[in-house]
Amino acid sequence: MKYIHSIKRIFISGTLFIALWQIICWTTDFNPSLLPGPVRVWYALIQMFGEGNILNDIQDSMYRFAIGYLLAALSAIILGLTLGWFKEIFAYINPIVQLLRPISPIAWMPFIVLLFGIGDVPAIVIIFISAFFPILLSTISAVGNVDKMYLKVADNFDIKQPYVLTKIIFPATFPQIANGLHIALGSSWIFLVAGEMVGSQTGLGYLIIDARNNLRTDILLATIIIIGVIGLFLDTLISQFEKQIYTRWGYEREGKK
Amino acid sequence: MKYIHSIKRIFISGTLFIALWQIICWTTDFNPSLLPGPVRVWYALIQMFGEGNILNDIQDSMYRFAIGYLLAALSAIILGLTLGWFKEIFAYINPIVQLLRPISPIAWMPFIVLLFGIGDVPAIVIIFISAFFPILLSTISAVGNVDKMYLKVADNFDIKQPYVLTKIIFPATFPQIANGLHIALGSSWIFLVAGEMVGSQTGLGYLIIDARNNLRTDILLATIIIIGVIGLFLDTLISQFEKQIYTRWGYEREGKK
Amino acid sequence: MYIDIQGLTKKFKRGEQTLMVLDNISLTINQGEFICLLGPSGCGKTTLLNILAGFENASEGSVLIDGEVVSTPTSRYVTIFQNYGLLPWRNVRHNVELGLEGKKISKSKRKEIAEKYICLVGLDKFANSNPAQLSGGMQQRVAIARALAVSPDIIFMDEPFGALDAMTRMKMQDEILEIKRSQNKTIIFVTHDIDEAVYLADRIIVFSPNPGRIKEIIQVQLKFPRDRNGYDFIRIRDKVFSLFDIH
Amino acid sequence: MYIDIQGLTKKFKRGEQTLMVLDNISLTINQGEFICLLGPSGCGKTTLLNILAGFENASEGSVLIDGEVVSTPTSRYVTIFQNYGLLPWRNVRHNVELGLEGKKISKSKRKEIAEKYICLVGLDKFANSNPAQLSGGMQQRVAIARALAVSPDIIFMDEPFGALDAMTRMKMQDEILEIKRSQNKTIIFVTHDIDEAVYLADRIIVFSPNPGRIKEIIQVQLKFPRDRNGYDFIRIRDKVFSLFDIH
Amino acid sequence: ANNIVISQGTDVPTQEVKNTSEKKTIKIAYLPITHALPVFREKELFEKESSNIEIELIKYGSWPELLDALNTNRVDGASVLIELAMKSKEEGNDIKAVALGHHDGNVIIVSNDISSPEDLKGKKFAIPHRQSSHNILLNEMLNQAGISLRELEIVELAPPEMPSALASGQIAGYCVAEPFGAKAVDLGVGKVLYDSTDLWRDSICCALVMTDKFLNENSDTVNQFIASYKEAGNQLNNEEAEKISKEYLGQEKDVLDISLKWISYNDLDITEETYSALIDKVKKYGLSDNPPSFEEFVYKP
Ligand SMILES: Nc1ncnc2c1ncn2[C@@H]1O[C@H](COP(=O)(O)OP(=O)(O)OP(=O)(O)O)[C@@H](O)[C@H]1O
Ligand SMILES: Nc1ncnc2c1ncn2[C@@H]1O[C@H](COP(=O)(O)OP(=O)(O)OP(=O)(O)O)[C@@H](O)[C@H]1O
Ligand SMILES: [Mg+2]
Ligand SMILES: [Mg+2]
Repeated sequence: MKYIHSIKRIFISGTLFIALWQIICWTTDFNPSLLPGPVRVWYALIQMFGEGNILNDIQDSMYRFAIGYLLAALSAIILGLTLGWFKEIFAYINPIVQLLRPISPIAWMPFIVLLFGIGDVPAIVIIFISAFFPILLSTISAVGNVDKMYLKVADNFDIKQPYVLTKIIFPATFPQIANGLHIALGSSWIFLVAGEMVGSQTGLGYLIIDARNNLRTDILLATIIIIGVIGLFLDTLISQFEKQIYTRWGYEREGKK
Repeated sequence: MKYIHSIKRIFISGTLFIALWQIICWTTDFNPSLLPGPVRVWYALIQMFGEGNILNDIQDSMYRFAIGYLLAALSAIILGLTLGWFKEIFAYINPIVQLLRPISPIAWMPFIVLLFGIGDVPAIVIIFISAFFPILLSTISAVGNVDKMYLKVADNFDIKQPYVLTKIIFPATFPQIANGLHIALGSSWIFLVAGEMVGSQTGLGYLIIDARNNLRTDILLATIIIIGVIGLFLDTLISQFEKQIYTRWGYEREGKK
Repeated sequence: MYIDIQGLTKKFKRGEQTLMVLDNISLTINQGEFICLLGPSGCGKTTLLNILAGFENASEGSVLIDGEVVSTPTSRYVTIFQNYGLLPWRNVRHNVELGLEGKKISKSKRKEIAEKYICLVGLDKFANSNPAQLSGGMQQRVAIARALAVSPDIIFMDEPFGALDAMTRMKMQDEILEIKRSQNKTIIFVTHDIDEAVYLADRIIVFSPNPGRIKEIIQVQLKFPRDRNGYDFIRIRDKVFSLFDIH
Repeated sequence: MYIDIQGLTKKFKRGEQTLMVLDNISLTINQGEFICLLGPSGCGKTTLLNILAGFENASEGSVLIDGEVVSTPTSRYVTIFQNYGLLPWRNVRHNVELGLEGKKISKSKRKEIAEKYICLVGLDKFANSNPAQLSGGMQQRVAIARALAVSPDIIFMDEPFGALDAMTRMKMQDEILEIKRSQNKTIIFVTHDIDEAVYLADRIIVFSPNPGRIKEIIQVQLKFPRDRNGYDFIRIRDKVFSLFDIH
Repeated sequence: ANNIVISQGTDVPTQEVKNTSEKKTIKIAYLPITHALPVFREKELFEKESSNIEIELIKYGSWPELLDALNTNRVDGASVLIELAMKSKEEGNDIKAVALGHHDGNVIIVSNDISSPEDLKGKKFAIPHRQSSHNILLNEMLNQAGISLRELEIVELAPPEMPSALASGQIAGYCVAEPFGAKAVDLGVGKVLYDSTDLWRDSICCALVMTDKFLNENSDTVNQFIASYKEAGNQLNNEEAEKISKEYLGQEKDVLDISLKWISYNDLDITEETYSALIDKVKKYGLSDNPPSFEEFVYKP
């Protein structure tokens, strides 16, 4: 029942959106090759899926994204737990982190090419960069916020390092880390496009660039929609994961979505 | 005392960072025009500030950023409060929002040019887009999470709309909105560079593009540092603001920074 | 009869199931009475209070207050919550003024009223403090001042002292009795502390759970101030204990 | 003398100021005693417990347990907290096994011990449940089972029933007395509920605040199970009430 | 039976490895514009002749990204704006130009309401890059019409954005690599004000630039590679160019057809004469104060 209801909503929502889009096209009266309407984009989508190359592009993007994101998650969580525990060390590293964080991955491009070459690696590096900081910072702050009671319990039951870290700190911080993973997923997916601008010859980001250069706004919009749908799908997945963690850990349910 | 201590830490941290950078330059032995060392970048910084143009660029960027960010904050908060209150309407809009959110502002470029032209406006639009969604979503979720007790109190004391919204909902959600504003500040500052790629002839983002076009990696790195420092400064400002809100609202202090 | 509850039943939908929380409650309450609703967790005390205060509707039965059917909340009957329900972004004075803002009262008059009740609960020195700067007991006093400021006929209290430590709690009990005496309000007070009920109530309504039913109504005809260790007090206490199978 | 506290003083730095929280506490406790620390909020009960359990150091004075100076926490003395201190990511069984994991005990033996104590607190059916699925009283039982599992000599309890409603609380009081009887542990129990202290304690240590001092030590020489409304119980209760100026 | 399977399994791969190991792969970066057609043609030539040289094409989205790869030796060569390559050389990167990309082929596009350079005064005009022949062509036009650069507003814009900007009235004209100019003509939002031949006889624009590293390490294949490149250029008559561009470029057919009328690919040698003419213009219009000399920058076998 609930399922049907939500499909109904998505359907109505989609219809409204397409109608609005069509109206914008009609009222602005730009040449359809500059601002394509829904029909044109629909045909582009059909063509892209018909030729089948798009599946390869999706696969390549997902591959790069998965590697970059998972590497970032792994290293940021480990580093975050460590730095969160050794607060004095972090106090010295923090200014650098804060300085580097607000810089667009695009700005690093020349150095990324210099150090990592072209092809898959720079895309992975950019996804890594954009996922790394949110996860690192949320892990560090999570360690700082660990309920002191858990540490007392650990002390009381003679639990020593490294078990305090693996048995207590890591699971205790996990919900907040999961939240960091969620945020990082969103922001690094956004940078997929930027990442695949550098010498990639495949992938959704490459398609965006290529469509722009080929002045094919219909393919451009079709690719945008594909990126949006996959992003939405990934977000739903990780929300689900996060919700399970929250329930398991006994956090109160968040306000209804 | 605390102040001196933190300056000392920033100083040590900075020194370490520069040393590391210099070591990378020496060991990798790249052409300094590809990977400039600290000294070269220092000279570039001096030159940029000496000629004084950089101050205009900073001013232009800040102006665009302020407009885009403040417009996004205003419209996202108002829309968020409304949609958060009328949940049924939001249920229909949500799929579209979720679909558009994971798309890089870069991908929209051709349409932004078509609809908003070049110069200041596209930069403002891109900053607007990247700030809008985090604020909107955090406001909506904040309204959903408002302690039901506040609504009961409002009902009990015969407070009617629109006062429930202005006197109760808005202030009750403000800490969470402030958190959304904080996150949005970070992410939209990152997109300043992308925003100033389209036809801007001034600004820090333009400087990045220009330095890349002119193959001046020293200016590029110097600009990166300036962007980082300003981003750090803005982040500190809004953290301060957020902390005050939290104390005022009686939230528990977050774990030490 | 001031408050007249007849055949009140409340059911909640929980997924597929229907949960009966209150089953056929009938009860009348006189003006100026201090009523305690006493029962274990989950027996529907809060639900009953919510229905009386107009926050929720009954599934069956009727509630009349002063001859009128209760439909929506009004400031004639004010509820005080366990977590105080203060607005943290307002200082004490502005919290107390909250209920007056909807009424046609001049600003200066509003301030005057607020100050009067802030004094009554002994917080004159804290009028400009924020709730977060006050202890639990002081916050609850602010909530009481805020409630009194709108001159309600009835005050509903849902475990108002549940978050306070035992000693502060006893002090607040004395204060609420003093307020009751001087302001002559009707008070419906939810608690699961037996001593508290015996110390405060004119009548104790004892509930049994699953579904919530009135098990017994105990008249407490002791003079105020009551002696918590006096013979009559202990006798009534003992009676309530035995109702809950505790010795 | 099993626990020997001599001239214990504790000061906290607060910015520029020094706050004296415990002032020259001297107290001896025998093995197998049930001691209640009773006093208003902020009088230093938790601080004293933390020092006894080795979580904090004394500023002056000494604490000897079984002849040894207390320096760090050990599983020979286990503390039970008001918020239970369960690990929400572990189910009941694994929570109870926590203290056994550091010891050289085989997996099957560990499971056996855990099950024994889970049965003791009557949660056999919930061994695989997560803490979040249990009520407050059940969670506190898990914490007790976890503490007993490491066979401690002393159990420190810091307002363990403070978060429970009054009726559950009384049931838990009976349970902890039963456990005390069958396991013969020394228990130091912090509370600010006077009835609770009189119902449980062999001796009640009454504190006065600012700075925390021992105001009086009350021997409760009543047989178990005690009658909460019996004459002797009320007499002792009355005595404690008058110490706190309550009637 | 096992034996047979194993021998089959090992035979096939070794043959393949042998074939590929003899081949020399050259990585060439390009942007999807008509100026890069000779590289595509050469790639096909090598494939048809099954030569021992193989070209790997790497497509880029913008000049800065392409140059990042070239400067860091991540590609062996690139078809790139010659002025931009000169700038890179000037900044200390080790690269050399080996041949031209084409002759002429650039146009000045203006919106339909503009009929002379005077009409551009006070309006915005877009070029893709300061270091480009398009900038020089703009300067030539203004120079010939006696207009100062300061009388209009020059903006640097990414080529794909230019037709949109012209269509929405944001700019009054632009000059850029092809087929981005032809797009405006095809859309009907703009027209050709000048052909590059009107402003600069025998103008040059893009060049094939190789890294010094590659040139030094492959002296044996380099000459063969350059010779084939020039040969490929000579083969690019109208018909051939159309075929190749349709295969390698994603733009619409009509747009490409318009564009190819303006360009030629014959004789892609960089002569000292054309280069010094370029240097004069680079200096005259302030693109650079000390561009690299012919000897420094142009590769001579
Ligand atoms: N909105 C609701 N929807 C479904 N069930 C509800 C709702 N509100 C309360 N209940 C259920 O009704 C029962 C009675 O709840 P209520 O809060 O009235 O109990 P209570 O006597 O106030 O308990 P406590 O002493 O713990 O506050 C509980 O089982 C509760 O789960
Ligand atoms: N780490 C600390 N630093 C500074 N002051 C502290 C610290 N821990 C406790 N205090 C102060 O010491 C005093 C006693 O605290 P403690 O927690 O021991 O009281 P308590 O008797 O347990 O009170 P409660 O009944 O509220 O739990 C309080 O004023 C408290 O603010
Ligand atoms: Mg309740
Ligand atoms: Mg305490």
